[in-house]
Amino acid sequence: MDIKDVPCPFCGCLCDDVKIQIEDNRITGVENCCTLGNAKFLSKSRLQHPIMRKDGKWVEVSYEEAIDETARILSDAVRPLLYGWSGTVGEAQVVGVHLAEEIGALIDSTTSVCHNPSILAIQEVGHPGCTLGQVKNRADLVIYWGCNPIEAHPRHMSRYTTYADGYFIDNTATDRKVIVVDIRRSDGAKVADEFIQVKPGGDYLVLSALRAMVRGKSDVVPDSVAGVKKVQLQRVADLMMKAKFGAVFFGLGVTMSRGKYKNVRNAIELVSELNRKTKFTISAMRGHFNVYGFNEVLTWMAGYPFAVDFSRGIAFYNPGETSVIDLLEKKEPDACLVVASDPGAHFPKSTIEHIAAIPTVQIDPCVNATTALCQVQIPVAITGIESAGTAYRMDGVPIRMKKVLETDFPTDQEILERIVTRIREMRADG
Amino acid sequence: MSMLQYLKNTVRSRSIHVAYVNVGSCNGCDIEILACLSPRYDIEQYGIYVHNNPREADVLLITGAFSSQWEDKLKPLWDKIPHPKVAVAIGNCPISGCVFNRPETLVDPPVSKHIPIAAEIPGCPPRPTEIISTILSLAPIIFKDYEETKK
Amino acid sequence: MKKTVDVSLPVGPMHPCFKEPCRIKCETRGEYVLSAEVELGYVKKGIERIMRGRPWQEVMFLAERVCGICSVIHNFVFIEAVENISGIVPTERAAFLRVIVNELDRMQSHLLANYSYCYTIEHETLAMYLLNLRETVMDQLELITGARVTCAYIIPGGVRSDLSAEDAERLRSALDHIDAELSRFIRIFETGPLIALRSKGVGILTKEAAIEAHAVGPTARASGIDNDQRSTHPTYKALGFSPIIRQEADNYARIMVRFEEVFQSTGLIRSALAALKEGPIRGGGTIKAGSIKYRNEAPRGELLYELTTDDYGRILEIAIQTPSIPNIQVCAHEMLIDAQSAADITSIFISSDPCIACTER
Amino acid sequence: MLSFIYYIREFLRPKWITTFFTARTPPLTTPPYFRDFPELTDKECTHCLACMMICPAPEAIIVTQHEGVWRPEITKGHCIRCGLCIEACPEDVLASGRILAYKKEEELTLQGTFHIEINQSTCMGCGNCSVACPVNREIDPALRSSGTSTSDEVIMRIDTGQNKVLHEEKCTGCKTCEDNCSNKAIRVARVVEALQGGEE
Repeated sequence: MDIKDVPCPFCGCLCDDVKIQIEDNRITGVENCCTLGNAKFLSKSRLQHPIMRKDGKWVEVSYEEAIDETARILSDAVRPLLYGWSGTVGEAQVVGVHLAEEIGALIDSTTSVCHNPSILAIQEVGHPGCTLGQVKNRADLVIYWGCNPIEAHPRHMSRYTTYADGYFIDNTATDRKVIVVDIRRSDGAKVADEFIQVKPGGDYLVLSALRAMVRGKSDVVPDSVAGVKKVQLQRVADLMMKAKFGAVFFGLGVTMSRGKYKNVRNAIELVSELNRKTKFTISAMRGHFNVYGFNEVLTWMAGYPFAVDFSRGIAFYNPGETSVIDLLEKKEPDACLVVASDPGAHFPKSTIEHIAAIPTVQIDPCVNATTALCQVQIPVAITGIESAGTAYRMDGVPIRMKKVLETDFPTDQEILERIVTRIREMRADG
Repeated sequence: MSMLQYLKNTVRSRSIHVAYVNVGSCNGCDIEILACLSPRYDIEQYGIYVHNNPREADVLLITGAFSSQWEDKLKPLWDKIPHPKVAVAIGNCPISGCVFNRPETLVDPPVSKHIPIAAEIPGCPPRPTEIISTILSLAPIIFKDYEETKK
Repeated sequence: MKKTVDVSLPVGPMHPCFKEPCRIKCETRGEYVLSAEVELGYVKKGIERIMRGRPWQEVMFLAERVCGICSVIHNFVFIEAVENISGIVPTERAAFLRVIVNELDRMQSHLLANYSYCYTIEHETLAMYLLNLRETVMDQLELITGARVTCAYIIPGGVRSDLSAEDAERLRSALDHIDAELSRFIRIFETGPLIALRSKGVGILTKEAAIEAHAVGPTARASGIDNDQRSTHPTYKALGFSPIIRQEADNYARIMVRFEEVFQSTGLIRSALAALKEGPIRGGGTIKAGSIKYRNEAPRGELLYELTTDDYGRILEIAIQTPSIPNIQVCAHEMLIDAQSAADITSIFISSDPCIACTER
Repeated sequence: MLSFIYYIREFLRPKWITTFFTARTPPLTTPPYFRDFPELTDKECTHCLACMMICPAPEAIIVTQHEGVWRPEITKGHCIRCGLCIEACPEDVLASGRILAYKKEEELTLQGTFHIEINQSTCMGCGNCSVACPVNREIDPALRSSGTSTSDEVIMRIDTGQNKVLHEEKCTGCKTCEDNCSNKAIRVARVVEALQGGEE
């Protein structure tokens, strides 16, 4: 059986044109999907039962027992932390926010460690953004700043930006220019018309120099800015100003390098500057397929996009205090629930040590680095393959994830709802 | 425009000293520059002298696709040329790297990354006639009213 | 012997006498040259690296751009090398047309080398005469191939374009003109006493030293070594080729060998034109897998291509040995030593006709 | 002493004297047989991409569509004036020097067969090559507009996470895929044969 137009639950591109062949409730073929998505669709290994640590050993337990234990851990905790959320659908995230409110927890997502500076900058100066469809149909200049779409979002270039024919573009091959800015000559740089090699930490300087040039104050720019020659910057600035519609995509090279949200703010202001002369947009290259969705869900439920603390009974948002890394650095949480992400593989060592020290529960289909830090792991249906729901693409477009396989595993949403119910029962029991 | 300026413009366009530098060419362009010296083309009748001494040159002809050896040498050489000066890229190599502009290459084109290029003569190599006519058409424009435009 | 002052004398990398950047570092005592060293690396482009994994139609142009002066012979040797791998035999007419173009290229290269030498010894009149004569040769090249320097004339199985009857007639009359003019210039060179002073007995390369240091081309033939690779080439054999050898082993001999080879080339072109029969100029054929070492005589000496191709005719491995590699070393270690005057350094160096672009690629 | 006589004889030739007094450089002309940058003739381009296939210089020629009309565009500064595109073009769209004339006269052609290789260990399945491929774009409009391949008639498409070649025989050897592959995973071998006298 073939299923058409399946959205791929891997990266923020959320390619919704994947064609899947199914035989005997198993995926046998994947078309139109890149290596990364293909690996996810065809992955075999997964956790079959909930597991729990008893006397230092992993034991298989029933879902009832695992959920009881989770509810006990969370309701006993004074300052529980609910983290992850980017690999699951909006419906489950809603339950997660309810749970956080119920137990006065701090809820944060992977945004906190990737594009949180982007959000801070957007809160300061706004977001001149657009959907990827606009970029595809109109952009004649695409700038990738501090990201490598070939490795992280393989189909971004062929589907939305560089190669796809636009409605208002005659000849994508010749009319579209690509500029790549990075600290090293990444793979994406090889197809770029212009590659700017910035010294690490020099993005702010280069952005400021470009702003000056766009403003017509080229003479204040020194001969070399963060390792980039002035002539090249001038060439790039001219390209930008000549473009009819430009699109900037930035990645962690901008957000997580020196300068953090000030870099992004500067980039947004460069785009605003360019918007006086031509049309320009800027968008973040979001990583997980639904990391944007969590920001949306939390914003319409709590008013803030990430790092919300419900311990005061109200939604309290103060990045730097309520964001996950800072919290773990201060060793505040005394229980942790990880949903659909893998902090064990990405967090700094000191924070991981704290996660390992406190009772931690993970809800994830597969064994991963975080499993080693957990007391309990509850396997669930794989979102986007075995369960449906809503996810938001990197440009904020909601896309309905499809269920293509039948499964006995409960979904994230079901597990979370059962935890909430169990906690309420416990509370009622007193 | 003062009389003196007029005189300067005239003299500058009729007396051009040229130095050429090979920054990694196949020497096809070099010998085409050399061929310009031959009595057939006779560039000296136009007041163009090939000196190959940067300190007395007005025009620097650049051939070649910029090999790594020249990274620390071309800029000082360019700085030695007294003002007013221009650099002219001869052939495809300084413009685009020609056939050497491949992923495996050791050269680093274009030359305009390293010094400002005023004019480009495409061709692999350009004919001597093309070189001469470009320099001749360039000469009156590039040095015209230098004193006024430099400010 | 009392030692006078030692001077380390650098010449280059930008020198009015050199067509290309290179640096000669000489240890001198007064004007007397004790030792010399040639420093290269200013025009390294990595052509062999670029050639790898590319089909003939791209490598052919890269091979041509190994050297802009003797581009035809690089084209010639590369194409004949891949032809030999694949068992392609050029058509008869094409084989003779190749020789015609190759000899025209050799003529212009030799004239250019002798121009440089005359320019270096400050005989500018003769230099300009030679350069003007070279233009006549270049015109013929352009007439046949359509381009002056990078002709791209020879392709597997044949040549790019045919030589029409009226073009052949123009070529013949140009050859007569070249012969007549050149014999005048040679007389000027041979009989000029000042030229002889600057050339005869200067930059001696003995036969033994030349053999030991593997000198090639006119540099070696001026020292009495018979090493012209054209003697082994079938088309040249059919034209009755025999190499020109002189025994004087000095600058003068090297220049005279080149002059005589120009005459020889005009003779070869004439006999090739006479042997030219009507017929196709392209035979077709695709490049197959294999590996080969193939050599022929470039204007500066023996040129060797060693290459491996794959099933789709792509060049997998390639190594080029150009004649200037041994010649520059011979020049530095044998000819420059014992030069009596610093002014002779450039003239000796130029008399070996070094080609830096060839050497470094 | 002998040389003085030769020199005097040299300078007393009537031709020398006349040229000395009436020295004039011939005008800077380009002979008609010079192989200049290719120019368009009035023939119609069928975008068979043979010129892009044969071109040895990077980015020198590209066939593009402007206002519905296809035509090859030559970039000066990249074009090396080799003239192979003129010989390869089956429709005689380009001309330069005498190449077009003798190509017709002698019935010269350049014909190629092509083979696409994909390095399985480096291909990311990004689809840049299959979307950029001009033949693919012609065959499958959906691929062109959204990167989604719906047809099995394309030369290559993304399947099971990597690029798969379906119809090698449709390849025209234009190298667009090679140029647009950022990790050099795709290579096109172009076996070109130089022929004379039409089809054999």
